[in-house]
Amino acid sequence: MAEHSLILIIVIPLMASCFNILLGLFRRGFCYPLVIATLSLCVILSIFIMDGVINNGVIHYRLGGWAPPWGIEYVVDHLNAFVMTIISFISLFVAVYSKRSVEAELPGRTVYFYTVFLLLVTGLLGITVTGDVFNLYVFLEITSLAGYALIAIGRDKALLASFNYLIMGTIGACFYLLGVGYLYIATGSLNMADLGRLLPDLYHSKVVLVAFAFFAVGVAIKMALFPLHVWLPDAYTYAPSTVSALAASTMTKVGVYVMIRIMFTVFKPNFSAEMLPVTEILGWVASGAMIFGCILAIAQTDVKRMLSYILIAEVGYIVIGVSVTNRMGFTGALLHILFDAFMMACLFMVAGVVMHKTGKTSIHGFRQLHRRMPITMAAFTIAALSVIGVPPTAGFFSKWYLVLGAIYARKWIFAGMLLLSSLLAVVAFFRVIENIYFAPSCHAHDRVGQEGIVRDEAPLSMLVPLLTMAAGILILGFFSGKIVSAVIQFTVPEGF
Amino acid sequence: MDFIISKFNYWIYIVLMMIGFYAMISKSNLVKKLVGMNIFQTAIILFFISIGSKKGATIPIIQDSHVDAVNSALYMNPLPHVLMLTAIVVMVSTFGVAVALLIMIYRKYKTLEEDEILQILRNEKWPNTH
Amino acid sequence: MINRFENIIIQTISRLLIPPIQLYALYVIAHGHYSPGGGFQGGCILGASFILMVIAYDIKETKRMISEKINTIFISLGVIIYSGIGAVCLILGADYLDYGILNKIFSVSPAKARALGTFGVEIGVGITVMAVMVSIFLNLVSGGEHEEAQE
Amino acid sequence: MEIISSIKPLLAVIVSLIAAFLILLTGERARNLREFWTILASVIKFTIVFSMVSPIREGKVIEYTVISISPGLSLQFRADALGILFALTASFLWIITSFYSIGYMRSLNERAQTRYFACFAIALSATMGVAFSANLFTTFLFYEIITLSTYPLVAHKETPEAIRGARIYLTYLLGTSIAFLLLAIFMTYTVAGTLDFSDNGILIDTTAMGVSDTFLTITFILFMAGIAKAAMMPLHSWLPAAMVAPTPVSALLHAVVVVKAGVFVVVKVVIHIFGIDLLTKLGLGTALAYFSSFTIIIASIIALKQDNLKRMLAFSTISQLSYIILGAALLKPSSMVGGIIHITNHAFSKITLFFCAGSIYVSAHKTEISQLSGIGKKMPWTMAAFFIGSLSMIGVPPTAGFISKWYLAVGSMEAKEIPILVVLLFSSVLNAAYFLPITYKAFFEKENHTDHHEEVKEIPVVVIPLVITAIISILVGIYPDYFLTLAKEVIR
Repeated sequence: MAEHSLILIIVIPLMASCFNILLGLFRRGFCYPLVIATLSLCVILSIFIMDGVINNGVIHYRLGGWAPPWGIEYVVDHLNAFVMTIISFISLFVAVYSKRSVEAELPGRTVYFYTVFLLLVTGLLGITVTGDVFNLYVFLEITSLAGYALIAIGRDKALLASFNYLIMGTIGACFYLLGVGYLYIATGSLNMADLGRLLPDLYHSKVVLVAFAFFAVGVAIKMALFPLHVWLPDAYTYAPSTVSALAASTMTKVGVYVMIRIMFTVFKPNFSAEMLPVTEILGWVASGAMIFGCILAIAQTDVKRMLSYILIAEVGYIVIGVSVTNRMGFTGALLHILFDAFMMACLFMVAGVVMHKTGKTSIHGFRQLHRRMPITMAAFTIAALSVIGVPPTAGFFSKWYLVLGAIYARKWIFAGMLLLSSLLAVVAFFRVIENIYFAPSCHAHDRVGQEGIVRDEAPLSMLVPLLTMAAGILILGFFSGKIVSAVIQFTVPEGF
Repeated sequence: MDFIISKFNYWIYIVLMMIGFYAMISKSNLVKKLVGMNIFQTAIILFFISIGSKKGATIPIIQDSHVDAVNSALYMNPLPHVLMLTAIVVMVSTFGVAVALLIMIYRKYKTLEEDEILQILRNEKWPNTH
Repeated sequence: MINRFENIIIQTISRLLIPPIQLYALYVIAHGHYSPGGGFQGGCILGASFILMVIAYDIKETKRMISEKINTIFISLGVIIYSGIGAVCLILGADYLDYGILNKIFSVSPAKARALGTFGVEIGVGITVMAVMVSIFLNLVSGGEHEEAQE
Repeated sequence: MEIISSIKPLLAVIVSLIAAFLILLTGERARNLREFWTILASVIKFTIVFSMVSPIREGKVIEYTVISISPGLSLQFRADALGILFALTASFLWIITSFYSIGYMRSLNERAQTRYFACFAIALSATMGVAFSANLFTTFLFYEIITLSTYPLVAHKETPEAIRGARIYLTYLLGTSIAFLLLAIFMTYTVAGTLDFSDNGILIDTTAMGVSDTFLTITFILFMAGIAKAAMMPLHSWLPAAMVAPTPVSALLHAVVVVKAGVFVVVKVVIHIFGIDLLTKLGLGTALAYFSSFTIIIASIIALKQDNLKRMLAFSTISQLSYIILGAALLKPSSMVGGIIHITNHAFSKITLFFCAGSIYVSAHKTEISQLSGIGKKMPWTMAAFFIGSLSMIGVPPTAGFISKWYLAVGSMEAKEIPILVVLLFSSVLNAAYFLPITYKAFFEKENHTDHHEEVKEIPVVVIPLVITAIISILVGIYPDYFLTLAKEVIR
């Protein structure tokens, strides 16, 4: 049964999205419960899969009963299961959160929204399940297409942002596809495990090198790795808040997952680390992402935009952990995938709540909000501290592994960069926190005006996921050791 | 020269791809960008199809299904074609989404020139400076 | 945007052409599982026939035959047929999309069942592709207006 | 050494955390109930801490592991003599400060009192955490929590000035701790493989393993730079900036809890991370001693020319903190005892002085030294207490300050560092030069006609605490044995 859940976790949201649109033609009110039910099922399935992987090892699934190198094979090992569980959890909570904000931001189009939303989740889950490079491309494009559509329904510049994202994303996907083509020329196989077996003999072939280069660039665009991040800030700033929350917390993470798969499963660590200076380059690129992401975040006046730049920096964190190619760094990268998903979901959800309540997300719009919505703002503060890396929030623990990884790899400069970007994040976030709690305005003395602000907390359907995320940030850190020993230690590629 | 001619399919796809890439990057008209994107994608389809072909081979349909041993040299590799069938679907969808976006952009800004749109946005943001 | 304009030649020719096109489309769909053709191609041709109708007549006329609502139902119906057949295989105890197991239902040989299963999938694909083609075309030519007009 | 496993250290930490929640829940609606939580928590906390004293005086150590997160990271408590000394001081002074706070906040009708008391409680929790931490990770965790929970207190007034002060505060404390302290912790972990405090220092064996002296020196410098809470120059300017906070905050947090947490960590690093032997070998102790001497002198000189009373006290604190670091840096038993006992002695005396400053502000709304002429007649208790505090700062015999200075002087002779002895004497002169004129002004100078002291009256809730602390700083001077035993236990 555990094998079958691999396919079910894709088919269920896919079918649900179709049923959703059928239902929506008759009763719009059914859509939301259907989405919640579907995603809950996905969460259960992913836990089931995770359990199966932990107890019985890697799960294989032959689609249509065809044997692997010829048929499409779905493979789930610890890494897949880990990312899959994160995605299904986050998407469930984002879906719960979406109710009020979608009603407010997209009146009359909820049916289509949820249909595309489910397709997006299908694509994300599909990427994590598949063991076939071409199938991965298809899911990547399903994800992206749903993403373009969802982002386009946002406000202001969303259309243009979405179009730019579409152009960039298509270039990325096409590069990925070219990489697949070159690998197919060289090996005649599309199965990841099979490729991993065939490729080591061909590492000196130029075709393989070119394929790797195409993969690297294509995936880098998809996960918004600096300096190929230009599409991200606009897209995530103007997207509807639900979409920002989902996309920011899962889409980039999935991009990183694809990168890890290509670098360490399709290609072997010794290729990525020794044949080419890939990891060295990646390390520097990631440092650039961390520093510039944070610096640009400081320069923003819109909170959502600031968070987008922080997200770019966070991608840098994860990539730097991968690039140092040792056990510690890799563990840190994976932990950061988990924690960052929670942090980003939480932060963007707060931005969404503020958008919902005040209609704007500029930093000044956050002034004195702790009086209006103390709980929401507390969640924001927790998530912000986690991004900075203050213990006991989760962010500290992943950073702990990341910095140790850099130090063990004798890359002191990367360790320094990690700490420096934490400092920059302090500046970026305390600009907002200062506004939330101690507005430095001339109205600060105006007591009457302040006591006039009534408590106006976010609705429960928004608050519950928000608080779950915040609680996760507070608690998960303490279990990082358990997570590492249960799951992450098995994901570390051989040779680290 | 021989290097170019013997691998002409790659050259063609690279040239096409670069044309598309150029259009995507340097054109300010959004439709031209989209056209560039289509050329880009088509180049990749061409690339895939060409790697599946062999000299003197035919379409991979086996007429006599009772023949056990199939001489694979007689048939083209069908897999790239199948892959491209899927890729075409993806591309059509991308194209559809993109065109839909363009229509909405046009309805909102009454232009498809990127610099003009940016100018409009700038004016919206700081209406007094212009 | 496309308004009715009377052109007897185009209308007559289309009226003559559309049924053969649709028939051919069905042929392509029906033979997809053992010869060139299949759901994608057939669906495209089927969709093209409707598009021809829009060109020859106008949107209103076409929507009388295939309304937005029905179109939407078709889109999802096709996918549901596809994934439903896969799910049936799953329920019968084989892997997803392993049609061989369908012989439990149809009482034919596994190979034959496999062909039948593929045929079912092709039908699903064909329906979806047709509906999506029509939907994209209608949305584009009307600038997305017709959907709102209906609401 | 006997190790007892007991949950008490955790309880001591948790108690005020729970109180913080209760305070937030109660809120402004029931002010008396809210204040009751503070008082209750402070009393319970002190009781718990006090109950741990006697086993520790017998040379035992109380340990409790809360959660083991991953190799190298565990949330673990360990109450030893040094920790209990600090915890005892802080938790006792919290009781007094709570009463004082209530009086102060209510008589000034300050805003956002709920947040104030909640943050106060959290800060105290974190202090207990630092005091009882068994490894560097736990220390770092609570060290950061102290910073973050006191940040709202510094920005309490929400004026642009307060926000600026809070910004400086945060930049210095959070910035240095992330940039330097965390890096130093990482470096320690990479070479030592553990973060647990050990009696001889965990880095003691690393030189044998081929770790270069340069590496260790850099680590040490990073530690010292990272612990900006110790307010060593040049990383001291957050402390004067933090004086925008309400006076009880300055009194308990910026004279006792926060800064003492800083020097406490410095002492911990010196004794338990590097170890006395290693530091002697590397010659870093002497370097640190001279560095802190520099701070002692310069800070005192700056204090001389301050007119704002609280700012002057802040610079005095900077100077006095470096006594403690100096004591640890001399690496001699007597100097260590002197430094450690000074944590307590300085706490009682300095809190008295701050309480006095607050009392003056509440009753007379005066903040500048030049305005204090003749105030002694209106506020005799306050100014008498101020005088006692000043004497203790200077180190005049029966007060507490004398004890620590005595041990420091002996230590510097043991270390054969005569320049340090000179520094100690010179700084005492400087202390006298900026403290005694205030008392003189208050009691013997004629009242200035521009200042109206007529309606000035001392407020009992505010004055009683400061009288208590003044009396204690004399008592500790006369009967120093209780704390000395504990301090000597650290060295043993």
